[in-house]
Formats: sequence, structure tokens, C-alpha cells
Amino acid sequence: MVELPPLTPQILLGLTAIVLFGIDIIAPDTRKNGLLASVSAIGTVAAAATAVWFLAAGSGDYRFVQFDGALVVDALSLFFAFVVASVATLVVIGSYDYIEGEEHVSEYYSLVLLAATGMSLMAAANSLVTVFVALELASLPSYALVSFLKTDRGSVEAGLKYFLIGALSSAVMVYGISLVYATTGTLLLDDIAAEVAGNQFGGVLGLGILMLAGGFAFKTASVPFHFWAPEAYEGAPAPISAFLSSASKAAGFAVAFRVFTTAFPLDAVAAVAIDWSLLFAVLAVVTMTLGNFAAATQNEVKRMLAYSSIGHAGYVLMGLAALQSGAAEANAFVLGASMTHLLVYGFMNTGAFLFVALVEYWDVGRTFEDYNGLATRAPVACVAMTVFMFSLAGLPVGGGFLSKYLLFAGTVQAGFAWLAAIAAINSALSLYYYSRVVKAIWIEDPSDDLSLAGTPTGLYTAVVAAAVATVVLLVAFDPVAQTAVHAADVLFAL
Amino acid sequence: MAVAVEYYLLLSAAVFCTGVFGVLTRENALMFLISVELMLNSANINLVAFSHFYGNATGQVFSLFVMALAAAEVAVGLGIVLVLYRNFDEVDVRNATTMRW
Amino acid sequence: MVGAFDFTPAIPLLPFAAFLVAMLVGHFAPRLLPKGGAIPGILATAGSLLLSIWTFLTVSGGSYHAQDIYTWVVGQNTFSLHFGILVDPLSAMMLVIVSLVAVLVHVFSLGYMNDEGETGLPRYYAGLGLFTFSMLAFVVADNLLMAFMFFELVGLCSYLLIGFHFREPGPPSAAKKAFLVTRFGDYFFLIGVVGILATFGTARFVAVGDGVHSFPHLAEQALAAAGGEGTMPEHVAHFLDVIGMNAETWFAILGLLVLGGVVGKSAQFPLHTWLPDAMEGPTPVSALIHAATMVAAGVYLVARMYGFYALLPTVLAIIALVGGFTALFAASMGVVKDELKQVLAYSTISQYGYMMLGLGTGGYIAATFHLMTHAFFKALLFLGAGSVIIAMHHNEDMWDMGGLREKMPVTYYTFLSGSLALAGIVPFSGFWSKDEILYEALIYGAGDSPILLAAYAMGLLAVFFTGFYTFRMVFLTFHGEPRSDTARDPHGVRWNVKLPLVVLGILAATVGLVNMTPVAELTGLHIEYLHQWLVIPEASDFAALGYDNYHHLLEQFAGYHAADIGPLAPGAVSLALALGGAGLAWVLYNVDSPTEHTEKLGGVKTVLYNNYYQDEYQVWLAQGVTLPLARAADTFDQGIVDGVVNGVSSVSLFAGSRVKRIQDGLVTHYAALLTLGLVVLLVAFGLLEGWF
Amino acid sequence: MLIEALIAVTLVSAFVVMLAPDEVAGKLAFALSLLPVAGSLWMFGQFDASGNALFESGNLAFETTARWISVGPYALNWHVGLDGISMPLVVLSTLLTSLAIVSAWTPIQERQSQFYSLMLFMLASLLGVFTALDFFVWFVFWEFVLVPMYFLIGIWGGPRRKYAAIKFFVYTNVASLVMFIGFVALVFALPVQTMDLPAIAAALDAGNFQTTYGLGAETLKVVAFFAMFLGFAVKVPLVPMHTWLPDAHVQAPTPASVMLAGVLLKMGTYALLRFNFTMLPGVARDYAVLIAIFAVVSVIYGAMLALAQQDLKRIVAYSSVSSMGYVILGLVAYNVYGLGGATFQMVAHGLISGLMFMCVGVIYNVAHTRMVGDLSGIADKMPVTAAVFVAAAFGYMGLPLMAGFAGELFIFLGGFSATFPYAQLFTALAMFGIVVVAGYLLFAMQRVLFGPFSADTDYDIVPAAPHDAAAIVVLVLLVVVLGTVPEVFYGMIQDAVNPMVDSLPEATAFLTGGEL
Repeated sequence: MVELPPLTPQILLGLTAIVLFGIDIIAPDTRKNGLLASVSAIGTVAAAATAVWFLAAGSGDYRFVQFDGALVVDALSLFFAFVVASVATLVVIGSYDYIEGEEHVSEYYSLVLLAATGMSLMAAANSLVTVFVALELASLPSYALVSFLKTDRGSVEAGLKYFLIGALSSAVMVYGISLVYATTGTLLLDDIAAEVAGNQFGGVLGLGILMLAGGFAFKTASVPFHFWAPEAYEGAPAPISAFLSSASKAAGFAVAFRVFTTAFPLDAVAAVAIDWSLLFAVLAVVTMTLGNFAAATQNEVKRMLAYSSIGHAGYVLMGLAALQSGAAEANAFVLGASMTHLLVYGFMNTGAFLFVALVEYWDVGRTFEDYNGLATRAPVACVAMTVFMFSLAGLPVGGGFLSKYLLFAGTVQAGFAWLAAIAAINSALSLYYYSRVVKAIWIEDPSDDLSLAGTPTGLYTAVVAAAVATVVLLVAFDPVAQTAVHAADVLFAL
Repeated sequence: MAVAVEYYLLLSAAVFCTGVFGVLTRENALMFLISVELMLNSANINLVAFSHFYGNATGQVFSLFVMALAAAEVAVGLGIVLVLYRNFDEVDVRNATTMRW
Repeated sequence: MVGAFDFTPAIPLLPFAAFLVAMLVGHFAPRLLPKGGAIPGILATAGSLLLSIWTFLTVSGGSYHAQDIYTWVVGQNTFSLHFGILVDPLSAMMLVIVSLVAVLVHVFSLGYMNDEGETGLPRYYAGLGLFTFSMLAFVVADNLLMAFMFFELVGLCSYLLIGFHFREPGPPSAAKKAFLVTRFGDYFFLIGVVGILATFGTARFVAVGDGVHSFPHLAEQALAAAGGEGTMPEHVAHFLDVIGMNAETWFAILGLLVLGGVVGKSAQFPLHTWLPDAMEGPTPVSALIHAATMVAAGVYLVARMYGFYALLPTVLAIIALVGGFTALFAASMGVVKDELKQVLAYSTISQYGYMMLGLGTGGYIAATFHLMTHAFFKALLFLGAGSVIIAMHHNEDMWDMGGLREKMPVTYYTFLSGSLALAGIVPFSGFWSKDEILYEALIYGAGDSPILLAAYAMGLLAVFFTGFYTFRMVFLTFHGEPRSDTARDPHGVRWNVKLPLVVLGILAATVGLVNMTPVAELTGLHIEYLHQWLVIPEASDFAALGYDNYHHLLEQFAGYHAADIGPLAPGAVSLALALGGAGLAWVLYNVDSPTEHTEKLGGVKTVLYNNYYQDEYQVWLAQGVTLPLARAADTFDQGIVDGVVNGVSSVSLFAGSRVKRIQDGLVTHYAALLTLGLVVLLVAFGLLEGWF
Repeated sequence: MLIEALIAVTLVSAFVVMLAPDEVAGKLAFALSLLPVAGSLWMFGQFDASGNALFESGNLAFETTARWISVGPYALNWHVGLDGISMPLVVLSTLLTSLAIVSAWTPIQERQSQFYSLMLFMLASLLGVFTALDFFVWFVFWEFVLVPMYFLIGIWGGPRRKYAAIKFFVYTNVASLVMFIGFVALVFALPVQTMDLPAIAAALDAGNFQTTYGLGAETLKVVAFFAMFLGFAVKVPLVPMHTWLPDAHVQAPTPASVMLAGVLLKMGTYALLRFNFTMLPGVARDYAVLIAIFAVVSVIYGAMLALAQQDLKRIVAYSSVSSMGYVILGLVAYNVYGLGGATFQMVAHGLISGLMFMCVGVIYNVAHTRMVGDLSGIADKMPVTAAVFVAAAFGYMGLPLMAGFAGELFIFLGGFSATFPYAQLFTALAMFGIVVVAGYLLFAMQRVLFGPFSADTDYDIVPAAPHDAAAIVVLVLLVVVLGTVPEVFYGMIQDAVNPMVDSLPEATAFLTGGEL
């Protein structure tokens, strides 16, 4: 019986990237989009499947420390490895049609897989060094992917903005890491935790933590590091928008969850340096409000989704904000709820962006008006989109309902009813703009010359699969919720 | 004569702020990149100084990682600047404003 | 042994069956319906009449009946609500009156509706059937709630029948007004019913059998306890405790609330305004509903629960005052009307005023008596008017008539009989009953109650007006020279019109003989049959409904006591006044070509023509106050309440459109804002955590 | 498993209809909707429950429990069951849906299969709302109801349908969120690790709070009560949270209006009854005067607004606001007649308002206008419709022996017997609604149905289609039956509200025993 290494999902993703490069080296000039997409999909599915298998087998019940503590495998890392890998699966399947006919197809898939590797490593990072390295591993391919359409001004502009803000943010983050190192003398999360209590350089440490949080805020598109997000999501190829707004965000949260709960125990840190719960509460409020309010008046569906993605980051931030010292059960609940939301969000948001990809494929247009009456031409995809929109808005057509309300409930339970109330206001507003999409595709009449070219198999498969997953998650939510809460338990149990 | 470690903090802070100032004032994408490099290196100052202060190698090793990643970042960045130039005929970051609001 | 009481439920149900037949057959197979539904209606009401008479005879034998028919709501841990039948002298008498008038009206309708070729006859007869059903059920109701329910159904039927000619603008409007005005009264009535149920836990008029109570009796006990005798029923005590009122005040409020319904239905001031308008309905309907029965429902209700009212002197005084005032008030308006049915309408209001006066002044028997006599003579007058209207091709203006006496003798003589009764001319029925009311009012008023005396005075004065307008009507219609072509050559009427007139004419002339109090006084004979009829032996379970009990309650609780005045002198006075009125009418109008003398009234005339502006102020209340208020509320609702809602949405969207402006597309600005945000956080948390 | 079967059958029917061709969708949907009708009637016949679902003493009908989701220590269970309060509402929902489907045959000519499918989806979720006994299960259905309604208004509605749909959608969703936060805050303060409603009710009754967020138990209860009250009040709707309703009604197609007025509004009062008034009777008692003021204002203000309207649908819409105010009054009275009457009135008003909307719809189908000023004297041309309209209007006015009277009477009896301060005065004031309702309905009838015929429309006024007439006649008969034999439902309703009454003795101390 062969023992698989605990990092198998990450390794699979990385290996697949290398295989893709290899294929390109062996056969550089042939058309092989299908082959590459298949290989990518097999790799990501395998990674997701192993993550699930490990979780089911109980591998996540303990912390498998790898490389002297630089990486760790536990339920959290497996959970997010699954999220990243499943989103990547949908994205590569959807990309098959989307990038058909583009150049550098194999680089595209490899970069997606490399970024996925980085994201899944983020969830496993247990040292600030690996945090940074994994984060950059996720970021650098993303920059390139966003500007993948080299002749498209929007894509290039998006890449530029994403890159510049990203570079600035990672500089801030590295500086923050250096300050943490300056005050604690170590970069291993567990060791930092030991040094934090009663630290004499509280101010410097606090500054470091704040800046470190900035790095995570960039990855999760939270205020004030969110500025890249609307443009990057709008300009990027739609599958990449899906990938970034779902997987990258989830990974950012994964690493934030681990770093803040492991390295900076709230009571100790709050005593000497900074009450990061308050910090995240403030960020959550500002982020969700800005995201939702800005989304409300957008004209383009994709940009609306971009802002809504910022809004959702705000909701998930509540999971960090509502953590309290010494309330293990409540913490596990709310953090677990955040994680479930990220998972469900992975499917519904990816699905939504892939629907946008589908519409871009049809070349219908980008504004709400352009979407008018799509349901008369493509009812199946539109049902799926409706599921995504209503699920994102928190209506019980998909798992988003449960995860969002569990998150709200967890926040309330932690005593942050005011935070949940603000989230509720935002959620109501979000219903308004999500239903604008639904209104456009179902209620408005199509323009006379609306006709759709073809039925792209890959995109359809991905969209429908995402929709099915979203709906199934409403009914079969139990395993997800249990796993997430369990992962949070393991995280707190160190 | 050992310089007190706090002064390295001040130095790094000064370099960091210089970098930030550059980021905020420069419009040329390359200058922007260089400013970011400054900020990264200010972190390196800290890492190396405190590595010495604590007597462990962690900081120094990490500073190597940072340099390597900075190089990778610049590589990607230059690629993006290149396509920026191709599409917008300039490397002024203020030109690319087709998407807003 | 099967007795009459086993069939009592069938009395109301027969007309209901007729209603169903007329409605269903009329809709699905109109050809199968003989005479547009008249025949089933006549058969059903005739059946009811027979059963009523049987019941009546059984009651004469001294056996009464109370029975729960159907428990509508079985209360769990609370009181139940049920339908039941109560047959006592009062209801037995009323059953006969209602079913008799109903039969006659059905027959008359053959002439008035069928022969005139009206359309929609099944609807008409269905309405009549439903009405008769509701009224009969109301009459036999053994509790106030059931009474209220059928009271309301009666109102519905009135609405449907007044608005029978719905294609014209007038009748629907009148129907609406009738329902609305009476609904206003019923609002108070319903509060009263609910209040009585809540206070007493029962709405029964009489308690027969074990473990049941009646609210008048509980009220009596409570008042007695308040006066220091016996114990307060626990339930009542608790309720009074909750609302913090004493029994007397609260019961008076309840009494007044129920009275609201009475005032509405019996068209008493100030809710009388619907009745003249209701003359838009077909004339037989006016006869049935707006004279003999539905309007009687109010007065009947007071009589029905007299055991309660007799406890409440304040309410009695108000009843008397309202009654007396209405009698006078309405009579004065009747003086100037030009249309036959209008005169009758105002006379109806006035006559019910008398009944209220009677009830208020303790003249229970007198009022009941007048209820009976009035039912006959007013039905007669309306049917007579209907006959005239047929003859006049539906022209109702008395100034176009004249001289019809020769052309239609049957109508004339029967109408005259009714008029004499109405005017109160001896020995016609109206004289006896009206006179007795005035007599009772006088003796109780003189027994140191100036309010009752004032009410009496108004009632007495009204006698003169009554005599005047009645004979003005008779003379203008039947005497003198014909004043129009139709009057010269009137349309003939058939047996189906004449028969009811004759029956009612005889009754109007004779029915007063059942209670000739002055004669009894004079001769010492025991001929006050109605009085004896309404007395229930103390041994009976139903004694609480008997006159003796009421008399006793009046004396004990209301403090009524009679002054010792003989019946002859007051009778003579009222007769003289009636004759005076009639005589004045003779002088002014019994000429070949009468002219209007209303000019002599001067400014009063305008007021009378406009009915004291009662309609105007009520219309003003509805259209000048309520409607603008509703519109203002609507504006407020659309502008402010909904405005806030839309405002919140607009403000949110506006805020959204502003917020997104931060994202101005310039990446250098993003970097600056990012840095700014970081610095703000840094400074804020630095200050908060004391880093500096 | 009967409840699950009922919901499943409805859902499957919805999918079947969705895939059916447009031509047969209406008939097919009606035929399939008879399955839930038959099912619910059969359940009604078999109904053997006693007591209240939220009380331990309650013995529920068709109850099932199954594990659904566990989140850490918290268990969300699939828990459904029926008691005397929910059973009548289930029957109401199925019956009204069937009739509403029939009433859609004429007006709905586009995208029919989608329309009927949505109707059945709505029924499925309504069944869930009225049967669920776990908060989350209930909440899933509660929120899902919005989705079909949004489409029904948005796609098949009138000229301003998009505005009305989104207003309905967002407004009621905001309310749900407020309610959600209030309720879960309350639950998490209790030592329960479940969202099971009976368990929560029992824990609240025991009153052991494990935390009160620094508010104190009483304050927490009050805050939670009013958060929930606000949430449900929007759905009811109570003034001043009512303005979505007229817009939604006026724009919605007739069948959707029927469902909206007939069943959806009842969700609000049902929830108030189940949550606020069953779980926090003490707070309801303490703030009875305030709630009663809301109720009275709704009744009178709603009726006044109806008086000012020209659109028949708007008239009925505002009168719904008025009628639902009575329900609140009944709830706050907190005795058998009050609570029972409130429940009964939900059913009665469901039938009658549904009937009114159908009548208006039938007229609109023919005349293509609903404005009072545009039509006159149409009784001549549409005799059956006019007759039913008159019957419906009188039913609405509370004509005895029709269902509305029974409901209102019970509520008035309850209100008058209530022991909170000025209960009698409030009741009397609210009762004035019966005069105003008569005012506006009589005015409307006089102008639309009666008088000389005229129609300011391009369409011929002809008698209603037979199926339209049949639907409204059936409803009238139901209304009459329920008014004549209220025990059909009222017995089980009383049975279910009695435990509530017992839980708050001070509210009802003096109304015990049989007939007094």
C-alpha cells in the first residue's frame, strides 16, 4: 500500500503544470487546445478528488507538518485545496471554448495550474516565508493571465493595474513580515504565537500585523487593497475573472485564517499590539458596503460581478471579525461558516463569470441591456445564471442561501449582531442588482437581432456543472458544513 | 561598534517611505516598478538586521527569497509594460483608463 | 307527539327554499320557473303563514318554546355561539305579521311586477324569498348574535331589492345609501353584541333549561348586586374589573350601542335619511321591507331584549326622546312632500318614532301593539300607493293625480281605511295603538320624569301633523278633479292587486280592537287581549319575557312609576289633534283644484323641502370630509410613506453611483488611495492601541 | 411522510409543467394541482392531531424528523408536521392554487408553461412554510416563495411590473433579514443547540439564557420580538410597511394577485403567530397596546386609502391591509377567540380576497380596464360575474354566514375580552373598519356594476368565460360553507391555540368554561 504524501493535491496541480509545459515542448506548433484542456481538467479533478478523499479518510484531523513547519496539511488546507482545484476545473473546462483560437494556449493552462498550485499552497503555508512565496506563486501567473489577451486594451490595462497594485501590496506585506520578524525573531507561525504574548515592541508588531493584513486584503480584494479588482475582473478573460474572484480570494482567506488564528492569538495580540478582530470588523463593513453599493449602479454585468465579489469578501471578513478569544465553539462555527461560504461562492461565482464568458463567446455585449431576453435563446444557461444570481443574493435556490445565513448566524452568535445587521442591509441591496441580471435575461424582451452562435460544449458543461453543484449544495449541505467546522476545530485545537 | 538595531528600523522605514513616495508620484511604469523594488529592499534591510540581532538565519534566508521573487515580479512586470506600450504607445500608467467607475 | 314547534324552523326555511329555487332555476332554466318565481314564493310564504298561525295558536295555549338548533361555534374553554329558536308571544305574533305581509306582497307583486312586464323576475323573487327568510329567522332568534346576523342579512336583501332596477342611476345609489347608513348603525350594534358576549358570556334573551343564562337576567343580577342585593355573577364582575367601570354605566353603554343598530334599521333620527331614498325600490318591496318588517326589526329588537333595557333608565329616556323627536320631526317633513311614496316614507319614520317613544316610556305593550297595527296599515298604504302607481303609469307625483276615487274604488276605500288608521282616527287600528303609546308616555312622564314628558309632548304634537299630511295625501290623490291625462284614464289593476288591499284594509280597520284600553277602562271589560297575550305566567320558564316582569323591572331598576291619569282625557286630546290635522287638510286640499299652500310656511318651507338638510350634512360627512380625508391619506401614503421607501432606494442607488466614482480608472490614484487607507488605519489603530 | 410526498408531488408537477408545451400547460397544471388538493383534503380528513405544534403537549399530524445539517454543535433538522393552525392554511393554499390556475387560463397567453410551473413552485414552497417546524427549513421555504412571485409579477405583470416586482422582492427580503437576525440572536442566547422551533419555544418558556449579549434577558426578548415583528409586519403588511403591496397587486397578473393576497400575506401573520406570539407571549403582552395601535391604524388607515382609489385592484389591495390589521388585533388579544379568530380570519380572508381579485380579474379579462370611472353598469352584460362580485363584496364587508364575518366576529370577541389596557376601545375603533369597507365597496359596485351601461374601452363586454365563472362561483360557495360551518376549521384551530392561551393566564383569566 503506497502512502500518498499529504501534499498530494498541491503536488498534482504543480505536476500537471509541468506536464502541460512538457506537452508544449514536445509538440510546439500543433493545435492541441483539447488535449491541454483535458490534461488540465484531469489534473485539477485529481487534485480535488484527492483532497476530498483525504478529508473523508480523516487525514485532516491532525496537522501534518511538512518541511520543518514551513507547510502544514490539515483539514483547512485540504478544504481549500478542494475549493481551488474544483474552481480550477470549472475554469479550464470553460476556457476550452473561450481561448479557442488564441495563441500560447499551453502557457495559459500551465499558468492557471501554477497559480492554482500557489493558491493551494497558500492554504498550507505555515510560515510567513511560505506564505509570501505561495502568494507570489499565485500572483505572478495571475498577472500574466489577466493580460493574456495581449491585443485587447482592456486585458492589458487590467493586467497593468492588477500588477501595479499587486506589487505595491506585496511590498507592503513583505515589509509587514519584516516588522513581525523584527519583533518576534521568527517567521514560523507557531513560534510567532509564542513570542507575541507580552511582546515589548507592541507598536512595531501591530504595524507589522496591519501591513501583513494588507497583503491578505489585496488577495481577497478587500478595502483598501481592492482597487485592482473591478478592472482586473472586468478586463481579464472571463474564465480568469472567475478563477481570481473565486479561487484566489478563497486562498487569500485561507491563509489569513491560518496566520491570524495560529500566529496571532487574539487575546495576546490585542493586549500588546492590535485588536485585529476590530480591524477586520472595520474592513468587513467598509468592504461589503463599498462593494455592494458600487455594484448597485453598474452598467456592465461583469463589472457588477466584480464589485459583488468585493462585497462577498466583506461578508467573509465577518468570519475573522467575529472571532473571540476563548470561545472555541463559536469561533469554529463562524469560521466554518466563512469557509462554507467560500466554497459555495467558489461554485456560484465561478458559474456566474463563466456565464459571462459564454455571453462574451457569443459576442452579445457586456451591458445589462445587451443581456435582454437571453432566456428566450438559451434557457438552460439562463436557468443556471438565475441560480447563480439568486444564490449569490442569498435566496434559497442554491447553497449560497445556507452559507450566507449560517455566516450571518455565526456572526450574531459571536455577539456581532450589528455587523450582521449591516451585512443584512448590504445583502438586501445585493438582491437588487443581482435581480437586474435576472430581470434582463428573463423579463425584458430580446432585441430583434439577438442570435447566438453555437453551443460551446465546454462553457456549457462548466456552467451547468456549477449550477448543479450550487443547487445540490442547498440540499446536501451537511458534509460541507461539517467539514468546514471540523477544519476550524482542527485549526483552533493546536 | 554595533549600531543599535532600532536605527535599522528607522533606515528601513525611511527607504520604505521613499519607495511609497515614488509609487505615489511617478507616472512611468518603470519608475513605479523601481519604487516598489525600494520598498521590498527596505524590508530586506529589516530582515537582515534583525537576523543579525536575533542570531538566526531565518531573516537572511527570507531576504534571498524576497530578492528572487522581486526579480520574478519585475520579469512579469516588464512583460506587462511591454504590452502596455504596444497597446497604448506609452509607458505612462495614467493612460490606461478605459475602465473605471 | 308532533307539535307546531317541531315545524317552527320550517317557517324561515320555506322562503329560503323559495329563494334557492328562484335563484338556481331562474339562472339555469328560467322557463321552468312559473311566473318568474312568484309561485314558489307564494307557496313558501303561504306555508310559512300557515305554520306561523299554527305556532301562534299553540302559543295561545300557553306553551312556549326555546330550542338550540345548531351550534355554530363550539367554544373550547370559552363560550359557544349557537343558533336557536325562541317562540314566545312576541315572536309568535311577529311571525304571523311578517309571513302574512310577505304572502300578500308576493301576491301583489304578481300585479305590480309580472303584469307590468318587468325583467329579472327570478332575481326579484329570490330577493323577496331571502328577505322573508332572514326576517323570520331574525324574529325567532333566541340570542342577540343570531339576531344580529339575520339583521345584517335583512340589510343585504334590502340593498338587493332597493337596487332592483340597477340599470337606472337612482336605485343603486339609494341602495348603497340604505346599506351604508344602516351599516353605520350596525357598527354600534355589533360592538354592543360583542360587548354583551364578552361581558356576560352569553347573548341569550332567555334562559330555559339547566346551566344556561340569559344576559338580561345576568345584568339584572349584576345591577342588584351593585345595589347591595345578592352577588354579582363572577364573570360579569371580572369583566367590569378589567374595564374599570361600574355595572350601571357599562350596561348603559352596551344598551346604547345596541340601540345604534335599532336607530339605523328603524330609521330613527339621525340615521333616518336612507329610508325616503329607499323608495327607489319597487313599491311592493317598500311595503314589505320599508314599512312592515325590516324597519320593524329595530323596534322589535328593543322589545325582544326589553328585559335588558328595562334596567337602564338613562337608555330608556334616550329611546323615548329619540322616538318622540323622530315622530315629530319626520311628520313635519311629510307635510310638504309631493310624491305619494315620499309622504308614506316620512310617515313610516314618524310612526316608528312612536314605537320607540312607547318603548322608552315603558309602554311595552303599547309599542308592540303599534308595531302590529302599523305593519298592517302601512303595508296597506304602500300597496295602495303601488296600485295608484300602476294606474298612473309609474308617475308618483300627487299633483298629477286627483279624482282617482271614482276610477279605482277598491283602492280608494282600502287606502282610506289605512289612512284613517295612520291618522289615528277612532276606531281604526292606529288610533288604539298610538293613543296607548301616548297614554303610557304621559302617565310615566307625569310620574316625575320631565324627559319622558317632553318626549310625550313631541309625540302629541306629531299627531296633528300626521292627521294633516295623511289627509293631504288622500285628498290630493283621490279627491278633486284629475290633474293629468293619466289620472283621467288610469291603468286598471287586477285581482292580484285588489286582494291584498282588501285583506289589509279589513285588518287595518279592525286589528286595533284587540287592545282597546280606553274602552276596557270605561267598561271594565277584560278586552285587552294583547295585554293578556303578552303576559306570561310567573311559573313559566319564559316568565322573564313577560310583561309583568318588564313592568317589575321598570319599577325596580328604572324607577318608573305611573301617575294616576285616566285614559279617556288623553285619548280625547290626541283624537282631537288628529281630527284637527285632518280637518285642516280637508279645508286646504279637499277642493276640486287644490293648490300648493306651502308658500305660507315661508322660510320653513325651504327647510322642510330640504329635509332639515339632514341629507346634506350626511353627504357632506361622506363626500366633504371622509373622501378628502381619504384622498389626503392617499397623498400622504404615496408621498410620504411610499416616498420614504422609494427615497431609501434612491438614496442607496445615488450613494452607489457616488461610491463607485472613487474608482476613477487612474492606477496612480489607486495607489494613493490604498496608501491613504493604510495610513488611516495605521493612525487610527495606533491611537487606539497606544503605539505612539 | 405525507407532507414530504405532498411537497414532492407539487415540485414534480412543477417540473413536468415546465417542460410541457404551452397549449396544454394550463389544463395540465390544473389537473396536477388537483393532486395536492386531494392530498391536503385527505390529510384534513385523517387529521388527528391535538394541541399546538410548538408545545410539548402537542401531538402533531404527519410529523417527520430527519437530520439535515450539522454545523458544529448545532443541528438543523428536517422537521415538518401539522397542527390545527397549519392544517387549514395548507388546505387553503392547495385550493386557492388550483382555482388561481383556472383563473389564469384566460389572461395568461404567453410563456404559459413557465407561468404554471412557477405557480406550482410557489405552492410547494407555501406548503413548506406552513408545515416546517425547524427554523432553517421554514426559512428556506419562506424565502423561496419570493422567487416565483418575483417572476410572476415581473414577467406577466402590468406596465410597471418591473418596478413592482423589484420593490416586492427587495422590501420583503430586507424584512426577512431583520427578522432572521432578531430570531437567531434570540436562539443563540438560549441553551439549545438546534433550530427546532418546539425546542426553542420550550427553552424560551424555561427562560434560561446562557448569554444575553450584555442586554439582559428582558431587553433581549424585546429587541428580538420587535426585530421579528418588523420582519413579519412587512409581509402582513402592517401600516406603515405596506406600500409594496398595492404596487405588487396592481401590477401582478390576476392569479398572482390571488395567491399574493390569498396566501402570501398569511405567511406574515402565520409567522407572527408561530414566532412572536407563541414564543414570546410575555413581550407581546407587555407591548400589547403598541401592537394594538399598529393594528388599529392598519385597519382604519388601510380602509381610508382604499376609499381614495379608482383602480379596483388597488381598492382590494388596500382593503387587504385593512383586513390583515384585524388579524393582528386578534393575535394581540391573546385569548381563544382572539388567536383562533386571527387564524380563522387568515383562511377566511384568504378565500375572500382571492375571490375579490378573481372577480376583478374576470372583469379585466373582458374589459381590459379596472378603473372605476371607465366602466358602468356591467351587471347587465356579465350577470353571473356581477352577482358573484356582489357576494364577494358583501363577504368582504363581513356579511353573516360568510367566512369573513366569522373571522372578524371571533377577533372582535377576542379583542373585547382581552385584558390589556384599553383593549375594548381599540377593538371598537378597529371595528369601524366594517363601515369604511362597506363604503368603498358599495361605491365601487354602484359605479362599476350598476347604473346605465357604459364602458370606456375598445373591447366588447361579454359574459365571462365558463371556467372563469366556475372558479369564482366555487370560491363563493367555499366562503359560504366556511361561514356557515366554521367548525370545519375552527375546532382544530381552537385546539391548537388553547395551549398558547394557557401559557399566558393573565391575558385570558376570565373567559373559561362553556357557555356562561
